[in-house]
Amino acid sequence: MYGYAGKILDVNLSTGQILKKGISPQLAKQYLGGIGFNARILYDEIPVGIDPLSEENVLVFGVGTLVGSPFPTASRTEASAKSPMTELYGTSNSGAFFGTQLKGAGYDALVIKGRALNPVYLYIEDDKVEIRDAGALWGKDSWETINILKSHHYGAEIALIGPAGENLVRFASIENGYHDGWGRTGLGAVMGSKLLKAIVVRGSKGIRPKDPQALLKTVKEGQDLIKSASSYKVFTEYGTLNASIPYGRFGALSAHNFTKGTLPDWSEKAGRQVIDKYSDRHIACQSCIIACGHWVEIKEGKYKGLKVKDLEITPTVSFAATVGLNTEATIKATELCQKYGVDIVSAGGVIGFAIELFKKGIITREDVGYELDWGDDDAAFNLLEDIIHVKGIGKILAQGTKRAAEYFTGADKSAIHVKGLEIPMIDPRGRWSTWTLGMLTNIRGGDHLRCRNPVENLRYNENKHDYTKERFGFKKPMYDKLDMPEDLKAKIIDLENDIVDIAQMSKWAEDLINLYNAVGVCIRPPVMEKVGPTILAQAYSDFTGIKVSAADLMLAAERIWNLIKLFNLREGEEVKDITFPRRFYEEAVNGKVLDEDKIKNVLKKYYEARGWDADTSRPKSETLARLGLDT
Amino acid sequence: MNNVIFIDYHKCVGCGTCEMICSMVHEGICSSLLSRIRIVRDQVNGYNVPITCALCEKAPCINICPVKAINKDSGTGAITIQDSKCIGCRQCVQACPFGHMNFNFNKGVAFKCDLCEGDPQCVKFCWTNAINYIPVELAIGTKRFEVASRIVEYENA
Amino acid sequence: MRFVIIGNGAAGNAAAETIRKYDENAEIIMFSSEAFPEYSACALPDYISGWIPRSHLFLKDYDDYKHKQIKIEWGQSVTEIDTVNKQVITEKGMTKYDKLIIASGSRAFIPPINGVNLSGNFVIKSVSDVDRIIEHEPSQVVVVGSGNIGVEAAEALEIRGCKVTLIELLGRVMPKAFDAKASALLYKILTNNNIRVLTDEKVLEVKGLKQVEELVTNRRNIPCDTVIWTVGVRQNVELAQKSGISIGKLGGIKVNSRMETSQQDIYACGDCIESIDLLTGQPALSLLWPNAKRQAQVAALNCLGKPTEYEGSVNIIVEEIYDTLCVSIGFTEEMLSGRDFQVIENGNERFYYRIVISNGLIVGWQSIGISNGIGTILALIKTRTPIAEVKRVWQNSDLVAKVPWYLTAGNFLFHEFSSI
Amino acid sequence: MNKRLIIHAEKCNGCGICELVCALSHSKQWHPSLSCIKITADEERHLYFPTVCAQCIEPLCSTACLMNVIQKDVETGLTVRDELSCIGCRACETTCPFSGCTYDYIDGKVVNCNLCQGDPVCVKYCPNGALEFASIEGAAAFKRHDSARYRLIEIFPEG
Repeated sequence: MYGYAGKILDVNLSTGQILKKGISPQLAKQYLGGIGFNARILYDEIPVGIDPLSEENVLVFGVGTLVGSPFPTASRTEASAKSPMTELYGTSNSGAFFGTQLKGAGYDALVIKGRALNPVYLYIEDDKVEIRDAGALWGKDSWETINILKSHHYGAEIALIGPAGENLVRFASIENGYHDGWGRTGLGAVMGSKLLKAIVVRGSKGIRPKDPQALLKTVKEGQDLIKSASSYKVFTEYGTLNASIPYGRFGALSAHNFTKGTLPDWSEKAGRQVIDKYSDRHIACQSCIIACGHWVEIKEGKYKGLKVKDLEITPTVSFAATVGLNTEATIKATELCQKYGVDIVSAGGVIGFAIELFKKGIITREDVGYELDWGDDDAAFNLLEDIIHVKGIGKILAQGTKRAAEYFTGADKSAIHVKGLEIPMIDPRGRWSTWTLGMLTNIRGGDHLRCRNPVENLRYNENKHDYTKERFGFKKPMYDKLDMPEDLKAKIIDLENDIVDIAQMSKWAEDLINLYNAVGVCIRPPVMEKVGPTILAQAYSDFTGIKVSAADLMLAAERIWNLIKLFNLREGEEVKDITFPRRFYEEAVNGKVLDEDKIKNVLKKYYEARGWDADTSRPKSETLARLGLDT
Repeated sequence: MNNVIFIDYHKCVGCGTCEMICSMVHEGICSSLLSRIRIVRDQVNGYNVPITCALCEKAPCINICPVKAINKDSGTGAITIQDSKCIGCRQCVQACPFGHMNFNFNKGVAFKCDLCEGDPQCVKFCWTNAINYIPVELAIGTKRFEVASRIVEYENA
Repeated sequence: MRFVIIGNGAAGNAAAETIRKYDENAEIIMFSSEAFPEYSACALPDYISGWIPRSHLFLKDYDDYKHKQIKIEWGQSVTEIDTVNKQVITEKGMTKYDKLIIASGSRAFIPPINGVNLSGNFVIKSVSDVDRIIEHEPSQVVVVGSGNIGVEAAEALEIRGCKVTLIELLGRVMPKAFDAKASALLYKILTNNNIRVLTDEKVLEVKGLKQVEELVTNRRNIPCDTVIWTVGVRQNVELAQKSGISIGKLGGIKVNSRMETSQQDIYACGDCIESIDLLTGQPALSLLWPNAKRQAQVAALNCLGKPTEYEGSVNIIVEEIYDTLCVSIGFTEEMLSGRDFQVIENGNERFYYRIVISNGLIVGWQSIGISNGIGTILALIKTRTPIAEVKRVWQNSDLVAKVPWYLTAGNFLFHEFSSI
Repeated sequence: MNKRLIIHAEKCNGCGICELVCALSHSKQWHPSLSCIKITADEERHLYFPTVCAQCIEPLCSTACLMNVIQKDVETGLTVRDELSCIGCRACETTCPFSGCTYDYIDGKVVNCNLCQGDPVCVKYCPNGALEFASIEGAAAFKRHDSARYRLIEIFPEG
């Protein structure tokens, strides 16, 4: 089998049984890989209504199809399980080198079932798969653990959990090496509940492409495409932090737990000068030609000697805006989250939530044990400590805002989440776009990474108040180059009036990103702008030898999305859950609130665009038939 | 004048595209372990250093090979291994001071950078310009220029 | 694809095995004039001396050919090769081939003088020869010719309890392998083990009624009941010659570095060919086991369409005579006479070695009583590494650490007194 | 990963413990000349290098062998001998550049290193860490790491 490793590794920690299942070409063609395999496996294997932290839950790592090829940014691995946060489909995507090694060892996906009796770690070296005792590692933070494991297994890649995962903090993350991780939806807690400390992979087999010469050409093509993107230059220079300043300008920040649209000192905290000040070099994931990761070293001051990869918008906004810390403290927070193994976004959200409650007097010094205030980093980190080690109020906050809010009367207004997952950085009140609609329609709850207008122009912020349109903001050449079927393009983008239909675009964007997560390429804007289904189909065909068209890929992506939607519906997702927190409708941020009815209306449009029932958001039978999911 | 592989360690971001390309071109398999050029990643201190053949003029690998399977091309200066002659004794692996020489147990032969007949693919695909294939004089010149510019800065400061 | 191999010796079998190694379903047919499975000719003296039992001579038994799916025609010798229709003809019939490998080997030579066909005259080439010698129960033996076989035979028969005389035409023992000094040491070893060694003697005739009774040389008459002729061998090239395959001036089948003969799809290897000498680059006869095997590998690989070049032969003679290891590699001084060369030699009562160097390259090695590290010299000879290069590396302590075995070689080459 | 003996020649100080333990474990004799691993020495310059069978894939000794007793083991990939059929002609010994063959004069056979069934005693007893039992890839990788560090001294003084 070309392109694919051809096997799925199935490990049952309860019985110690290790299976290696083959992959049928038909599964490959229909679900591509990555999130596709995950969705299929979870839908088939997880019983309805289980407790995510029970041993019935199944944790899957699906490696993207193009991972292991030199195709630019093909490094991503999707991890999925039933989420302890949303109790729906939990999934998260990470790059770095884990996927490459896992596939190089001969496995397209790794399925982990059951629960070990005592702490273990999984050792995979090509065909050798062993469950080894991890008693000595349990309780160590993720960086120590990696150091120990790397000293034993040279050149291995490691996925592991920190103390947060061990203590079943519901928003714990799975760390991917030192600086990356599967952050959102609390998969670390799932891994912790299985008493699995780490997964050590060393792959020497590699992947055999069907047509190396053709692939070589396609790779070059892909590289040139990405390099030609309008945002490429700034991204190689400054990474994601570019966007931070516009958000501040629009007043679309999650400042002080979404009570303020922006902060007066925001331009000092974020933006390009931060990069220039703290970072002198870039770090890339496998085969990436953007290298948005920055190597940050703090040379003097309180946090002297701090070394982290990452100076990205997500941690910056989560801590600098939501909690109000200064930049260096934010970097420290990033390090702590990586060491403890928690989701940076949710951690920031929860801390912000706590501080707001404290300011409102809903919780007091007695509950916490110390003062909490916006921008007080020591307090924030103390609280983080308590949450990680579930001490005192940490016990409650470790449940995430949704559940924590139930413990305090009047706290629900301050709990900013969709379906139980904290909303990251951008405030829909400040800027309404395809992106913010995506936070609602997202299969994994309040999250910004599964739906984004591929040609979003951050220079503009017109809130057309029927919520159905946003400004396109580009000239014709961009329109022409956009890799999208012409008829669809005409339907979505109205070039004369320079507007984009949000509902339609959401569907396209979600499917496109889903496709990225299936084939394992990154969703950084330069990629989204240029790398469409056409080139991916080309690369997929060259790599695997399975001839597919762009349409096939988009159909597969849509199939996966619908399958996950079915999973969520099966777990009891309802339309009424698909809504923003009350605050967004009631409390104004610089004069703006959201109009609930109009949003309901956009959602209806979106459901229609997807071929779902407008009232129940349930995929119509003909849709399922079209996707081959009716059986 | 012979060209050499000249690596600027400042620029490498460790994406490993060169590894993937190299192994794909030479072995038809995408695997960093089968790549000639290898990147050393230190994720604690955050540096990436590509290591490839230094094209030694007096190469230990050539000396140690008991069957003269390793030869230096007088034209390109590439040091290449003849698979048909190699007996797989792995002495070259231990002799190479840079850990560049590597061994393929499936084929039973050692493998190393052969400069892709004077058109190194890793260079072609390195987007950071960390890997260059340039004349020796130019390589040294580049370094010289860096030093010079530093001096100038110092003077002006 | 059908491969036909003529000959069941070292070369023939090596070729067959190489083909099988790379191609499971190739059809291999061998023709063996003898009815024995492959045996080691070099071990025959050890069998005579009783050091190993007869069964140990054989490297294969009859089943091994079956297991390797090699079809072998016992006791059938090929009478003709039809190069046009690509088939070989035996008395039993004819067999088509896609590729033909000739490994017909060589036979011992007996000079045409009186009495050589009396019973009691023997050669040592095949198992049957040795069987005959043993059933003849020799007591007083004369070995004519002190090549490596001759010396081994003499030792073997002496150990067997015979009274042995070794006769050499030229001035010293093993003249082709050793120069005077080494030869003298060897002479001492042999005589100490009461073998009577006579040099500078020409054998004139063998006397006796129907039994060998005495051997007449230009100096004296030696009473004996057995004469062993080890004065040289002749290539079996008649078959090839008949089929229009061209023969070299040294009397072996002419082949190029890929072991291809003058005829399409016919390869030759082993004793029957003239191979290139690694040191001179000139055609030479190499009658040694390792070279034959290597040639066979090369021939087989090229048959299979894997282009491989033969590096060339180096003459290596390894003799263990009364537990003393005597090794000769490459050229002696005599062979180099006329050309300029220098010699490094070293030794004491325990060991002796001599390295012959010609225009900057090591071309010869002779040693008595040394075993460890000879391979390093051999490697230097094979790789044609200049002494200067070895010296450069050897003198630089850091460099030599990367190339350890240069130290061993260097110790032989550059140390006044080596540390063995 | 296939593990092999990795020799760090620069660390060897010629104490010869490896030779003794090897001889002892293989032929129950406390005699270095029976050892499979041998130390080549140059006392003047204080250079000592262990040499041992390199486990070649296409061994020269196997070509030289008069009795075809030297074969490659399919599972382990080691060079193994059928010691019963070995006649001790020592042809292999003279062909090996690495002095990898040892003549066991007690029962007149030639032997070579068999890595002690995957647990070499010489490595266990080497006091200087000159001998290492590791995968070739790993050995190369460590050396790469060193040479990287060496380069980094000039480019990242702090790193």
